[in-house]
Amino acid sequence: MVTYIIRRLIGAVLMLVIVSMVTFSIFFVVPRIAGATAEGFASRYMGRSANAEMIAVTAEKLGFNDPLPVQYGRWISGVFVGSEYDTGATIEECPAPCFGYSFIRRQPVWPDLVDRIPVTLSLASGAAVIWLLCGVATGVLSALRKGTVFDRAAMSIALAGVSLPVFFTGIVSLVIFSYGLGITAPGGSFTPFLENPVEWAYSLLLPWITLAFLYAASYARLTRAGMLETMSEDYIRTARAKGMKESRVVVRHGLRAALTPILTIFGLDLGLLLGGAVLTESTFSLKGIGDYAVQAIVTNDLPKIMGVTMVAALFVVLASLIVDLLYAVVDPRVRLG
Amino acid sequence: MSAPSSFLELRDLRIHFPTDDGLVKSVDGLSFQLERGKTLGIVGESGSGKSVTSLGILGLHKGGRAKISGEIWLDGEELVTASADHVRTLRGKKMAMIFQDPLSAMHPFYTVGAQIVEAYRIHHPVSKKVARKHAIDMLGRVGIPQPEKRVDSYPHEFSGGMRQRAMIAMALSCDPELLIADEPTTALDVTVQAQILDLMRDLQRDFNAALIVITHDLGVVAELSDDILVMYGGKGIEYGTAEDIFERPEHPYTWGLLGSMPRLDRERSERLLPIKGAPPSLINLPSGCAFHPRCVYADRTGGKSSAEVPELLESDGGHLVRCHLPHEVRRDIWENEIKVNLESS
Amino acid sequence: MTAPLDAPGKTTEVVPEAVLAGAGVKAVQGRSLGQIAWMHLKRDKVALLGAGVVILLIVIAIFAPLIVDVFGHPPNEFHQEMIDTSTMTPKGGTGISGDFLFGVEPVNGRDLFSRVVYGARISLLIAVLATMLSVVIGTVMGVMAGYFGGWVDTVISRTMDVFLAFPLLVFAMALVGVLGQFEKNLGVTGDTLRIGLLIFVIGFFNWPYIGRIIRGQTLSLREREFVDAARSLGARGPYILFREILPNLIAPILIYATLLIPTNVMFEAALSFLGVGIQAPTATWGGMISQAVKFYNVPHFMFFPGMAIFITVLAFNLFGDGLRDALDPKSSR
Amino acid sequence: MNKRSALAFAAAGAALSLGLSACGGGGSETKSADGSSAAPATADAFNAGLEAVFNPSDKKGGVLKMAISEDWDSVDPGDTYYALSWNFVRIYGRSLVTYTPAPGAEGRKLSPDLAEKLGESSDGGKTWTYKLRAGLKFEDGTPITSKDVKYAVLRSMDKETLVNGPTYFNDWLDLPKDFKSVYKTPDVNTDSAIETPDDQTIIFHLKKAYGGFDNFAALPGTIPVPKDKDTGVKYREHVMASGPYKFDKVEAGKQYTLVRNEHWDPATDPIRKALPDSYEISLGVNADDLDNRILSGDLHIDLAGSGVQPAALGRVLGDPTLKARADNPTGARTWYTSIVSDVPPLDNLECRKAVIYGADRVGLQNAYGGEFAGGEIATGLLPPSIGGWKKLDLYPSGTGDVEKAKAALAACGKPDGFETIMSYRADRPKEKATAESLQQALAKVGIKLELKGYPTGDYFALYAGKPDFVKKNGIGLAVNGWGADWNDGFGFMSQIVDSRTIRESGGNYNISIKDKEIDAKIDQIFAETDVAKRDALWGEIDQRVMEQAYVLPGVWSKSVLVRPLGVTNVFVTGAFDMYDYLNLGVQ
Repeated sequence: MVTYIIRRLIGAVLMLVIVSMVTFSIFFVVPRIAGATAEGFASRYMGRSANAEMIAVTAEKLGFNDPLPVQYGRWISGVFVGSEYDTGATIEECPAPCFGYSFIRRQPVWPDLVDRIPVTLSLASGAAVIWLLCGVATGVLSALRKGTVFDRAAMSIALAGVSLPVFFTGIVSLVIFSYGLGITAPGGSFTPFLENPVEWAYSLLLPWITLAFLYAASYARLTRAGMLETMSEDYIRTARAKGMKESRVVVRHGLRAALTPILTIFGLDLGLLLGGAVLTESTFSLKGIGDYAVQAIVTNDLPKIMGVTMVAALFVVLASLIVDLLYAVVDPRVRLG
Repeated sequence: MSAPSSFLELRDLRIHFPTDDGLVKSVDGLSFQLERGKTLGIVGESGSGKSVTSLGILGLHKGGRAKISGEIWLDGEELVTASADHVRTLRGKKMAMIFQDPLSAMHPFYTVGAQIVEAYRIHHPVSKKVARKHAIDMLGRVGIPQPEKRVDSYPHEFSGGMRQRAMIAMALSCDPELLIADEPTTALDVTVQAQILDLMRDLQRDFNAALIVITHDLGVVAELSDDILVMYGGKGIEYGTAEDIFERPEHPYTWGLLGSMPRLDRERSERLLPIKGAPPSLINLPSGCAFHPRCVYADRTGGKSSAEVPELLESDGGHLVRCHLPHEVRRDIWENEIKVNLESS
Repeated sequence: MTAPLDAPGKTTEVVPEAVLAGAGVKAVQGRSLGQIAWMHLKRDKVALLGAGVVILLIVIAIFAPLIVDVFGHPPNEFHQEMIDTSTMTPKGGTGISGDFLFGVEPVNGRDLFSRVVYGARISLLIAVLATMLSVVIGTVMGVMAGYFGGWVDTVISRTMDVFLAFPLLVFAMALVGVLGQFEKNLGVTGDTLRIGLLIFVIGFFNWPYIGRIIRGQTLSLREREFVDAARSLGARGPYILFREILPNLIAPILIYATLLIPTNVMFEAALSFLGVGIQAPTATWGGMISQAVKFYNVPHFMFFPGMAIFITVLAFNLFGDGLRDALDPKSSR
Repeated sequence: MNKRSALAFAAAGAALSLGLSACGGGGSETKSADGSSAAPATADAFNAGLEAVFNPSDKKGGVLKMAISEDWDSVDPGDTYYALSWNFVRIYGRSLVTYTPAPGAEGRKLSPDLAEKLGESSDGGKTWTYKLRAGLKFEDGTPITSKDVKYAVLRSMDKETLVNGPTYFNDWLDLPKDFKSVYKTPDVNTDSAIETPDDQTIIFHLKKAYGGFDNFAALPGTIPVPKDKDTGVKYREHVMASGPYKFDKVEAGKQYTLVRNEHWDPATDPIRKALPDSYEISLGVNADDLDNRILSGDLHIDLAGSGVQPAALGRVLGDPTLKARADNPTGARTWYTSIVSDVPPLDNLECRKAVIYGADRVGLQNAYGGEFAGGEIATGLLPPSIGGWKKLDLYPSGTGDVEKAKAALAACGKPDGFETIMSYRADRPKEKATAESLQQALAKVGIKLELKGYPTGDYFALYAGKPDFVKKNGIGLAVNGWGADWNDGFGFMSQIVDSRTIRESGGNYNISIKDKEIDAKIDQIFAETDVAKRDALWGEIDQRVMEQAYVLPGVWSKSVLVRPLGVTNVFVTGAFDMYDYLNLGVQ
């Protein structure tokens, strides 16, 4: 078990290194290949009054002329030891973890992310609870009542659910429930949980439901499939042959096995969401990680884009790590390999 | 319907499954008796309905899509009409089952011990401790070394043989009076097979349970059985004592099975009298005798084979055969055509 | 549902082995895949409906100009006369009429029907081609990983993990942005460039999902009797690969390709919605919805493109599910 | 550059009537220094806030709630170039002179703020002297001296650190060669540019004469900054208030709150009422939600001042009671399309004309938002509210004149039309609509446009404003827009018609006008001291621009603003053509 954990940890770290390299090369190497110049990068960080010489200076100052490995190294070292940026009058500290420094907004990226994480976290976790409960419950029931009206209805709704783009359902619900009926909070509202839990829930209700609907739908389908699969297993028959009550068979023997793979998927989904529920956030104009990413891209603020990509990747890698470990706990067979 | 004297009796049991493609008659009019301490071997190719029968006896088809008719009498109780819940209480306690391929038949997430404990506590309101204790000596009894350690291992940590022993331990944990073993040895290699068979023989003696061994391998039943039922296409086609079946088999299909029976002095794959063709589809059985398309001697029945379904008739002393060939003819073919071949090799 | 589209990860609901069994049926019964599939499919009315709609959509996409010719107006043609110049919304709310089946856009009065119809072109073109790209890369990688195993497997598998760790949508957006700026150096321009970019980005980032499945399939196929048999008969690697393994991969490939298309339709819509899709004035469903957001006081503007996406994705999903059930005896109908 | 408003289009410009008043010389003239109009309006009516102070009052107290859907460049007076910001900054910062808080054209008149009176020029307009009032203090109680003003101006010129602000001082002040910036070369003597003989006096020295220097003195750049409190770009995190309010909470991109600055002495400040006890500004509010909240009254001001979103527009204009709460100013801002005169075949005058003839001017108006939210169809570059404006009638302003266009094409030697590329800011729906409209209209005359959207942030720096990019990519048409930095010909035109302002490195707003004759006229203007003559010359330049068809004018922007409920002294100032944020109060 221990060796297993260690192996996975090393794997996760390696993964992050590679992700960082790829990210870096996509935003710095690819444009170079496509024909961008150091000045091109630099002029992005200059006011409209910048002249060629000033741009050149900045390009030098920001080290866009250095060889790419050097630039990569600088970027990475910033994450661990932090880095400094010349803001004119003073030298701007970007303490570790320095996931880059936006020269457009003149702010380190990390603090921005830190104060956006609560939003995304609230959105994702809330939705997760809803979809996990609804989705799995529906899935199990459909599986057990396979072929009944309930099953068919539930599965039809689920299929519809996975076929609706979240930004569409989001806007429609916003227009109907917020702008129309005025019973839910308008787009863009968010109250920190600690400030006022009730407000918090109220402001996020609509995004939660919208997001959860999509996932619940797909989880219902997954759970149902998994459940049917499991309930046809030999060990279920064995359990019945022991004279076990059916309810117990389903819960203790069926569910446990059926839900294990769901756990994996859930972990990864959550990881990805924490990296930014891009569509939901931009639909409900919630100032979360995803929205931050979009803003960064629109304003073409490379340090932001890279920072947010890395953080998002970090979430995914962590999630999959945790999932793997959990899996090892749930399924004894994994522990060996 | 009157309660029979025998411990287990099936009367004209029919288990049919309606499917999109039509009615699957997995078991179609099966009858037999079995006494305590006796062993019945049910033999047949896959799809002959033998496994369905065993699950049917355990009542595992109840509440499913299956259409069940006929009677199953267990120790004076009729199970087909009995409530599902009542049958459940009998399951595991009065009648238990040993499945083939214990790896998939045991839950991968729970320790072997836990699964035995579970089986025990369903029917005995005892503490986990007591149950665990019981589980350990059950494991001991089925010959698992250091049971107190192995009790906490997971199925995948056991060898195939060990696993099957554990499986048996689980089945016997509530000392059932009827034990059904479905292909108990097919998943195992030859030497282990032997051990397991011995084990089962011994255990049956100790427990004095009625044992049904289901297999496609006559070798296995040869080892264990007092009586043997040969099934084909959901019907019993020959029934008799082990001696009847091995010394005086009368059904061409049985001959085929004997012919394909592995012997120490023969290559496993080598077949003397291969049964040509594949098992019939249970949806639309061949007209008349279900076996006739594969039967070498069908032509000797004057077309009866394909015309009408043969009855299961007594040929001599409790030896029943379902075949259109006249008794003498069958005798004759066995003595002069088959037997000689079997021995000559 | 691509992971980063705030949607469940590309989690397949099919158990590879099950599909394999489907393929296995072929090996055993010598019935052609098509026959089996059809045998089941023709019983599955819903799937047939899905297939029907899919075909219809493809026809619409192909003959868009004709259809628009008959039922509408050129998709980019302005109809200012339909617009109330103070509020910029269609006169009488939607402008729906026999002449404008879905009404008109605010501001410029373009025929919504025509634009939705033309939207199908972009949507399907990108979704299908991107899917093909993913399938090709995914299959090659998957088979290599599964068949050769060892370090090849390790390298490819890790690569797939890396891909799966990326916030796909953000990445796609950024990439389209980054590359889009250097068209001159890329040699192509306009829609061609954009469509190409989108196909590349979507296709290229989706291959691992297929790759994983194919790898799994190949792994278990390698161990199957008929492969052993072939090997024992002295068959060489290539033979086994192409005659024994690939044919048995057709089933899963078909299924996942079909199920990946709707995902990519969503993906394209999302990118267009976020403004990094095809450029104006070319009509895309996602793009129309993002415009419609500003005009939520004229809901028909977002309704029709929204429904278009819904129906398309639904149809492909229905068909995909049906296909899976058909090719996969174990799965539930 | 154009004083941008956040994301959406800035509403700059004065009231409808100013079209006339500019020639007729001013609108409602009766006023007092504090800007309250003689004819106060209290009854709701469409445009009630254009020419009069709506709901005037001197009641103090309350919280004024402002919001904006996006962030703006900076609250640092030396680092900002947004109209809304120049309007808003006056709440906490005081420049040497500023715009009189009064409705309409009156709002464009300058009043002394820190200074006792407007600038005194000597040396033929090359030297400008201001005397500061007595008793001025920063929020920390330290007195405000001319040194602080000088420092503020100098620091605002460091475009590597404070990249956002205007460059007028850089271009005009007579600085020593060896001066780089207050940060790099703090010890270089800069008296040749700005002298501060004593703590009350500040003297500016220009390279060449300029009669309108007071307009420079009104720039936020002259809002004093204490040297020891300057943290370069970080100064935005704590700006030292010189006005009646100081920052309390500063959460960049999220919210600001301002509270009273007890060291501000009303005696030193004749123009500010300082009514509310505090201001609450929330950023990043969903734009539609923002409109709804203003309409419902639980929010007061959309800081962007650029008018309501399309969805709300429908509601407001559709509902008489709501419409009665709306004001519809025309801005000193023109939305137009640059016709790049050195990208073939547009290097040929006739081909350029063909574009203008072919364009559907009504279509363009609609693209920009229609008659109310868009603006009135522009016939020239210069907007009506600017001195020297005269109605030009060189081209038809209907839905496009195919015959004339075809004729022009023939004259250009391209009878079958030609192909070119049109750029626009991708995330600006109205500019996208403009490009689409032009594409449609010109297709009718055989001119085929390929549309290219570029990210707004880099539009001028890397794309349309970068000459070599424009040539390399053959961009013949570029959607563009410009608002006056202040309402005179210089404030509007200098950055967009003078070919000598064009920098190869990019970031140019003048994309298409490279005309020796115009450059000559501009030099003439700088030499000219008489305002009327100067204005006349700007008018001629405007004429020349249209004759040479360097631009296709779209609209003189208008916007639909909604007057807040329960707010006093609401009026549209001609200086920014949005509500004047200086003297708003809460009932």
